[in-house]
Amino acid sequence: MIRIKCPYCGLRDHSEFNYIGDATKLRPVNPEVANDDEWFDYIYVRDNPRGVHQEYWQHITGCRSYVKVLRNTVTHEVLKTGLPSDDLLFSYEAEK
Amino acid sequence: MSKYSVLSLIKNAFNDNRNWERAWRDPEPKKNYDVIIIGAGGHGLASAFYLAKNHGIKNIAVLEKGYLGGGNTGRNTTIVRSNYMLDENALFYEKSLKLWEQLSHELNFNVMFSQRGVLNLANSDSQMDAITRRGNTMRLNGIDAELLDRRQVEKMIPYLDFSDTARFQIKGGLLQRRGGTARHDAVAWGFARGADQLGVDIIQNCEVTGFKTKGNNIEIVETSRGPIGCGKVGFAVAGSTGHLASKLGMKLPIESHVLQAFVSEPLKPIIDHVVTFGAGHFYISQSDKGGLVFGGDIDMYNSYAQKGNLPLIEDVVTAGLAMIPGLSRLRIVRHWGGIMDMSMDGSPIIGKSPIDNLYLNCGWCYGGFKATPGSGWVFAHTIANDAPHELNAGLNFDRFRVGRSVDENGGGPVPNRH
Amino acid sequence: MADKTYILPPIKRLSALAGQIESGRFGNIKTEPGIFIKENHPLSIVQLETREPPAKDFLTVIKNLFEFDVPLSPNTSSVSDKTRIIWTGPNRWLIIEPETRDLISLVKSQINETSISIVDLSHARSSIEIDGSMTRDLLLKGAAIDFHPEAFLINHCVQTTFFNLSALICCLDENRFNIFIARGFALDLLQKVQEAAEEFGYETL
Amino acid sequence: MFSKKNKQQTRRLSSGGLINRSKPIGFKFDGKPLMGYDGDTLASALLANNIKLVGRSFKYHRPRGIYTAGTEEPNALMALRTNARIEPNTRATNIELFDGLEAKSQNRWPNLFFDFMQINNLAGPLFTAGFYYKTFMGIPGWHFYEHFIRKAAGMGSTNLARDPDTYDKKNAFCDILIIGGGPTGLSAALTAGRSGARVLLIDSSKLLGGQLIWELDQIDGRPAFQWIESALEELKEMKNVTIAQRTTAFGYYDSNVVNAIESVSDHLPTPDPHSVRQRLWQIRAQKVIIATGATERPLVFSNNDRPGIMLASAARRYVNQFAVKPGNRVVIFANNDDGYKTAVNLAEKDIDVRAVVDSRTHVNQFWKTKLDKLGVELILGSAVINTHGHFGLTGIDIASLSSDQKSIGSQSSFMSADLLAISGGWSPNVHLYCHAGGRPQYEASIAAFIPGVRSQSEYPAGASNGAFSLIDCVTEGTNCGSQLATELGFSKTIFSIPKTDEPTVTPIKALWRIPGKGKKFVDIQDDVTESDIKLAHQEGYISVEHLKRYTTLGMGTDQGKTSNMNGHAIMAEERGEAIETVGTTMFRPPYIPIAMGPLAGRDIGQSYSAKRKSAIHNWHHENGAIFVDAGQWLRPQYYLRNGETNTTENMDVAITREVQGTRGNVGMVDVSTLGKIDIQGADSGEFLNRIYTNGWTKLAIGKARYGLMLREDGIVFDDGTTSRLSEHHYFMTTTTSNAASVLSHMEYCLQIHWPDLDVKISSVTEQWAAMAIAGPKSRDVLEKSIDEKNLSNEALPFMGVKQISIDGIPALIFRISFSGELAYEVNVPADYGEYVWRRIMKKGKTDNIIPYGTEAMAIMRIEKGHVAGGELDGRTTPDDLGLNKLISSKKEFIGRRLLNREGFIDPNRPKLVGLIPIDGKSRIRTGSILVKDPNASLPMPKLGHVSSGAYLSPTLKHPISLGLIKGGTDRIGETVWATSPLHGETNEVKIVDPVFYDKQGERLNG
Repeated sequence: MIRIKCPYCGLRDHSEFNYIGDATKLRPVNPEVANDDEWFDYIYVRDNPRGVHQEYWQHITGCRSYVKVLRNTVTHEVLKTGLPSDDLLFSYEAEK
Repeated sequence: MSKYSVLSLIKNAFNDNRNWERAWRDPEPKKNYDVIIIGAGGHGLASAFYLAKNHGIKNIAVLEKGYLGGGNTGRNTTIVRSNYMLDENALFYEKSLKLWEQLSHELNFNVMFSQRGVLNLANSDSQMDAITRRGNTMRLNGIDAELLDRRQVEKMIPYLDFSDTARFQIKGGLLQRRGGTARHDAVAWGFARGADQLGVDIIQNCEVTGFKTKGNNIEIVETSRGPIGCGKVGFAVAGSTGHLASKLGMKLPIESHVLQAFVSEPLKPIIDHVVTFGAGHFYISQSDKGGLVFGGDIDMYNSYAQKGNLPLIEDVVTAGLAMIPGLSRLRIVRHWGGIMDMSMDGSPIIGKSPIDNLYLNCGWCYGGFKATPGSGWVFAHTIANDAPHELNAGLNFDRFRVGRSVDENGGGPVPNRH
Repeated sequence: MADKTYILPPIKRLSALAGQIESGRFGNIKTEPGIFIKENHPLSIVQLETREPPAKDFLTVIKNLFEFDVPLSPNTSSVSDKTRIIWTGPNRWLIIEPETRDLISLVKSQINETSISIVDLSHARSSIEIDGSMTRDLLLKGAAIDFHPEAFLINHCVQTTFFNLSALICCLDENRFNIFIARGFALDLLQKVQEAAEEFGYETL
Repeated sequence: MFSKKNKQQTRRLSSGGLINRSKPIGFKFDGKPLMGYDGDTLASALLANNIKLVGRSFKYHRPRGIYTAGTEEPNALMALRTNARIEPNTRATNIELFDGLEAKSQNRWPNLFFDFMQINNLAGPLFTAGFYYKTFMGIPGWHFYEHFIRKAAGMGSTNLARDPDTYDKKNAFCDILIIGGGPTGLSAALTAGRSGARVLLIDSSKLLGGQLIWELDQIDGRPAFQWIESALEELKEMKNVTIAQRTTAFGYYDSNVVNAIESVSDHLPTPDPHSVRQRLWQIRAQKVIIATGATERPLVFSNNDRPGIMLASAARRYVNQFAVKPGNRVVIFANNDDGYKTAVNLAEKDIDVRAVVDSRTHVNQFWKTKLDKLGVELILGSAVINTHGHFGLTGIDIASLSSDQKSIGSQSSFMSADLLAISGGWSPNVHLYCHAGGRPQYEASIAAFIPGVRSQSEYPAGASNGAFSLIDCVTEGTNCGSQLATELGFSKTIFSIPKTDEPTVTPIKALWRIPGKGKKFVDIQDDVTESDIKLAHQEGYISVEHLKRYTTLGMGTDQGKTSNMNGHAIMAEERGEAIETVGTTMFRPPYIPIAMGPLAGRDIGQSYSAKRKSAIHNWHHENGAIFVDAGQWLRPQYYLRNGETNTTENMDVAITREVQGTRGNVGMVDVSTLGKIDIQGADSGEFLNRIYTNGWTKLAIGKARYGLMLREDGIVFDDGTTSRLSEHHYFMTTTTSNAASVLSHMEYCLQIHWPDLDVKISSVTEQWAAMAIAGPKSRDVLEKSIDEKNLSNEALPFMGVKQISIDGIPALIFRISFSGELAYEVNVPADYGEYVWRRIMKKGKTDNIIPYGTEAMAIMRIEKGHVAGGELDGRTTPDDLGLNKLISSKKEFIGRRLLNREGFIDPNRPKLVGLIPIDGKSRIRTGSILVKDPNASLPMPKLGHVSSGAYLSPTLKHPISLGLIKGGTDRIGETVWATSPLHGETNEVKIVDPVFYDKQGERLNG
């Protein structure tokens, strides 16, 4: 069981959440001007890091918030959690 | 190199088994190879074997960071089948199945390919429709398939839950009799021995640390045992593909996820087929050693850890008991995880890459083990001819961009829905 | 404010559990049942959601209406004799009370603001109340929440997975809890609670 | 009676032991009635009855006896209980004896003493490691040989009968979890408990104390059990300390979550009423102290597997805890001081200990004096090199060992013995530490792997940390408990470390194998011998993983608890490398084999998946509904009438009746399962515009619109109608199957893509009971049912929405149609659903209203050419489904920018059409494939497939189907073949417009 700290509800089992995936993929802000490469990158391509991964989980049986999670994909250790607007990687590196 | 046979066993038994030769050499890496395959799992070894055997290429190395067959080849639930619906998958996997049928002979190594039949259960009317479509497509592709109704399933496998207490009743099933299981490690070992006999250098404990490129070509493969020059390079590293590709600045339509597998204590024969559940993620067979080997869904989150967590284990076992209530008192003796390279449509990527002399063999999701000989066969063809075989043409890297996904179950570009 | 300006339908509401709870004592009863189970019905449930952290006006309106403050911390609730307001998400609350008045119309009449959504969920949730010395042990069978009396205080609430279902669990008193569940799963939940309570002995009311 | 018991238990000592001699217990082994005592394990009771032969080995079917006294037992595996409660492969050493227990030996035929398969033993050299990879490849093929191999392999048998027992699950939380209640765990619990931290102590056995229960050690000058008693007394007084017994931690998972199995009733003949057999614990701790002890290793020498050979610590345990004499003439063979401890212990209990054979050349004076006093011969620098006996040990051969331990003296001496107690040293139980993510390190001073770096919050202590002496255990435990409590912010406690009285230790000298010929078993369960390891090395299978997989070392039910260390060390010797270089295989969960029952808990049978019922469910049930699963929902599929049994024919009759009744008069269907989402906020219209493909900004208040949603990649995701109730308030419906994913998708968009939009959404699926009333008389019936009484076209036009009341109940009424008839959808608060349904049924009686189910609904939608599940299969585009008219070119929406990709505009994509059999009567099966020439060679080119269909359209009186075919509606009028080779059916079909019925839509107006 991975224990994830929902920024609102606190520390909970990961089975309360739905895994969404890579949180670094940003939808083109101006869809009409984004080119095919940008769409391809957004929808299909992943960094898939071995190590620190910034990802979304939705607290589906809790408050239904989307939670940003910084997690190590090798150890499954949750390093940091926050709101979708947070840049966890930046603050994690800064704290290190 | 001596041939394996019952005679050689008897002969060696009289000599106290002192005369068995090494199954494969332990060579030092050469300065240069025509083809370097990275990853000595089943796929990499099969690729090297068929490159040497079918395409006359002699100067081949297979580099392995650990020991050969140490990745997913030796961590799966050993199911072999070709019961796919979409032509791109079906024809490829059928080629693979045909290779399986003669593999022990071809390799002179008993891979224990046991065609005991793979039965997919349907637990709803819509699933019956779906397996009907799949089975019909298989038949039109020349692949064996039979549709069983509830009564026929009960006759074949009476220990499934046919009682009124089943939450989701069994409606029928799709049976591929030619499907079955094989001894997973033996596949790696057999291909290793076969490739080695054809002169392929299998270099274990040799981790690739980087690449030197010139133009759009890889010139040197940097390894923990020194730089090695290369003509062509093939990736066959499953869950590590993304990690390796990142060393070339390449990003792929792949996420790595962990898939767990389980084995029970050894039992006398009780489950004679491979059976998969329709109302949940569960599949089971019994190994020749007697353990019930089973698995289910992936753990849902990106992972490079070869271990899973309990919620998924509970899900798998719960589905297992829904399908076969009599498993309840049997005991799990071991569970482990393998890293799946999940592609964005659930189908593999096998073909050319954006780099001229690099070839990709990845994105196998759950399909890797059964694909082993077929994957090696078409990958060897692709590398030798610098062009895909018609069997893997549709499984190219570009299909996502141009909108030609090969999405067997319609899950869309979300790896954990495949 | 006079409640009688609001009217409820004249027809009796039919609970999802109507006719499903056989009263009596069951399971491993030594002297006293460890668990008492009953349904709370009919309830008025209104969801409020504000766009931003709630403005002062909103807080004041609620305070005037119910005579207590809106709970602003996650996992908490505020309560009066008949009404409970539960935090259920960022800027989102449930107002719950036994149905004696047209709560939704009452709330709507006081809050007329497009940035605040008001949704009637009175019929969307069923509520099972458990009481007795073993309730916290029972809850631990279904939910991965620390129900230790020092960790889970009176008026604490959680939304969590409870016996594989989405549930809202609220601590009413030392050993008394209210479990809210989507109406369609009410019977399923009741059965699960009864099964889990068997070893403690339970009484249904 | 009593004397008979004594006669049977010939190996029972006359006094001592933690058994209750006043509580005799009858049990059966291989059908033979025997007696034991309360407090016995099955193994101790068998030994008490002088039963030495308990099983046959996996490959060679050699006779085997009880080898250990604990969880690590490789040999004494038996089928416990009978019939539906049978538990194959159960370790006799772990089973508490209970009244009426029945156990059977395994893997033998016809019986334990005459096992046909022991012929394998003679052909041993043939059945070397991996022999099966080298043969069985020829005619008649593996399938033939496999049949026999499978039968020969395996161990116990099961019948796959339904388990009569039940299981439970439980979550637990604590500050400090202590795994193991031995001296280390108890010491830790005392200091952690005194600090006020919430402590959970779990232990796998019935009695706390671990090894101290049965060792003769002293603490603070008193027998150890007195110390245990006072520790327990203190712990039980602490409210913050919980103790769980018979609870075994089997896995250490992520985030410090430890799982354990509590054996609630395994020690009973059957579980008590209202109780369960086992319970799964999921424990979430801040800190975890691993105090799981260590496991003794055997020594590897020729014929080291005979019944009568046993681990030294097991021999002590049988004597001390169970008052059982495991042998009459005992020799002990060890490479560490455990040999002396055992010899003295047994001799002091008046057992004839003949000799201690120590492979080392020095012994300290303490032991030497004791042995002298007890008359036990001391044989230093020597080894047991062979054993004799068949069904039981009769004697051993001893020879001197060279100083490098690589050769033995040419002279050997025979010594008669019926028990050989062996000790090759101890391996800390690092399993849980490794599950947590740790990599063990080799520690040469104790010749074992010990925990290394910490990866989570796991704290191995005591023997599981490589500290084997009692004083080290209590010291580490005491300190660890105190330190962790302090780290968690609890108060420091004052404590003193108890004193023990232990002789100084002469270090172990690693001895991984004893030279000499013959079968030397390394893995005694899977029959892996030293020569198998040598062969693996010779053939190049030199990594520990290859070794395991090639020889099956450590793959048995014991997962190599007694064998892995020896096997890996022998491989290291063969490779000429250090043990730390060669390493060890991964320790995987579970620590002990765990039954599947507790992992599923109560979620079995009907409880496998929750059942979701609409508010009108009971009415359906009372009125003949046959239910179908729609995800977790139960929906009426069709309704049988009085006297109709549920046959295919009656189903067809019912469906036809429902379609004709609806199209002819009026029908009503429960659509409560459709997802319903309440949308409020100033930007709601803009939001809908972005998630639907069609335009929403101009939707008038009081109007509904059909909407289409795509995934980001342009594939059709979901469809439904959304209505505008007021300026900033909308009401959305989704398909039943996508209700949850559409809600999550919308939340994702609002929380992540467009947090600036003022939109609040919430699921109101359960708030409303919904019923669709369709048919030419639907308006009449509804007008009679509602308070307003007016539903004219003016009052409620097509696609209009109104808030009305029914008997004072507020209702939302939508004039929308899925069936193509004049139709309304009525939504009322769920608790009123059944009332309103009944009212409409009653009011419609004179108009012959009929309830209809999902089958009739599906047929009517196919008649109208509406797409549903069969077409929305996650691979189709709007264009494929003829929905291009819903694609707005004037705005952005999710999925838009990927619609024009090459693969999406390929003219060869299959597109929606209608299909009718040429002969007007043949059934066209859903899932049939459309081909041009059904006799073409394989693989046959395919044009498309049949996606849904009705065997008979009750309206059109012939079969109809929808399908997707290359060319789509451009091919209307052509004929192709629909083939279902699975059924041996091929039918010529005509391609027609997908709208079969009322193309102009005139019936919508009644």
